[in-house]
Amino acid sequence: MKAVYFAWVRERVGATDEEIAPPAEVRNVGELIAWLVARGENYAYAFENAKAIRAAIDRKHVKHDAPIAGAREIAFFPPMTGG
Amino acid sequence: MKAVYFAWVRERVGATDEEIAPPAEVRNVGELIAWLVARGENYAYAFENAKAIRAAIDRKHVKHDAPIAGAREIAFFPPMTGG
Amino acid sequence: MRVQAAPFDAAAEAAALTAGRTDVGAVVTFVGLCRDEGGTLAALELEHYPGMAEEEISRVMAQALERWPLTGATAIHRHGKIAPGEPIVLVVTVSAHRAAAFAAAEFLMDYLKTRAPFWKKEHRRDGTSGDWVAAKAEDDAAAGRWDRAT
Amino acid sequence: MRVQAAPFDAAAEAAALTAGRTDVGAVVTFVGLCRDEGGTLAALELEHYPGMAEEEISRVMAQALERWPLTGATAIHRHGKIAPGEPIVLVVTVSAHRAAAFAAAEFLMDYLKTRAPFWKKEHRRDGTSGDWVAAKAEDDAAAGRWDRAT
Repeated sequence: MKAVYFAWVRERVGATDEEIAPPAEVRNVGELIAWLVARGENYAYAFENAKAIRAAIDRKHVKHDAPIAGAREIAFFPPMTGG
Repeated sequence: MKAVYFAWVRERVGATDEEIAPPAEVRNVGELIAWLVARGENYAYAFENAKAIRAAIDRKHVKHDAPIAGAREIAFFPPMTGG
Repeated sequence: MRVQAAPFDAAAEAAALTAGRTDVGAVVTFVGLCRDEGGTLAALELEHYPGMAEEEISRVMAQALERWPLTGATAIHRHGKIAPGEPIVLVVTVSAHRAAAFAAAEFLMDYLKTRAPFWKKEHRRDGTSGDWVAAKAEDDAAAGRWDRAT
Repeated sequence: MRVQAAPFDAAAEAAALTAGRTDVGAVVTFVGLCRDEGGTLAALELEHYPGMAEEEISRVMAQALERWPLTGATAIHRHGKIAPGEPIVLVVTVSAHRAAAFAAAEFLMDYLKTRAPFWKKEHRRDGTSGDWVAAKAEDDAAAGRWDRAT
């Protein structure tokens, strides 16, 4: 699946997007964040306040308990500040 | 003092404005309406539902208990429907 | 604030309130239009109380400017014969933040509806003499909510 | 609904929603502008999530059209670098009556603020690197009031 990052999450991760292949035991968004954090300091920094990070699966807002099975694109970003 | 009429009050009275000289015992707006009603059928028709009629003294909204002493211009009209 | 027979340019009025400013975050523009009421109406004729109309709108504007942190506001109310689709009233409110601009615009419209001395007479398409538009209890209720708040 | 880098013409968008209609009584136009925050800001840079931004705004618009008796609505959100005084976002709502037009416009703005995937980064006048604008609790509260109502 593709992970995409926006705003300061993007800056901290150091990438706009990347292909990721989490193992099968990573079932939901919160677990995916924990898995990413274990991958390196840049992820640990981006997700240091994991509860504040918003996620979208295939361009729809989801909560951290949303299952990621079948997702093509998972986005992580700070709370929105448009408008 | 000058009495001015608007909308269907004007149409029923049959005048846009007129000079009136109520006697001294006519002290407030409500009493002025009663005095006008006694002057003729056109006034009786215009003020048949006196409570619904709005009044302004010198271009400021007033209630029917407002004293008319010193007033130069007293206006009578239906509830406003602008906007 | 203006009372006039001529149409107005809402965009130009809004632009005048923001020109050269960089402290404005929100512009709310309200335009009230004449409806044809299902095709039955040929026009509305707006009678007004010259002098008092201007003074009352000015009083309402002063209340809005005192109550909300606006950087500007405009109100224009037309009188005379107005065809369906044509604008009747304009309110523009400008503020750093949107909540103040929205609240002030609604307040101004609610108060213009219930306090500004204008009366609408219908001209019907079938040529019969139209009625004077009756005041609505919902407009009084809308204006009343500003008394209860704060 | 559009997401674009280019400026927009608020008056033309409003006119397009009322052209040829005689059943519209109320047009509410909201324009959100970039502020310079007391002269400290050179520009805002708006990052967005292409695709999701359009979809999310469309979802919010559909909710507004379902909830209020609107005859039309438009929303445009810009992205990219925007200078103080320039417009960022436009919402236009059109209805027979003003209460629906006002409520829908406020709803759209509250939801755009808290659900549309846009993020603002500050560019400071003194050349130092600006911060990402933090989300405001008051914006969440503003959006939350639409859940409680009705």
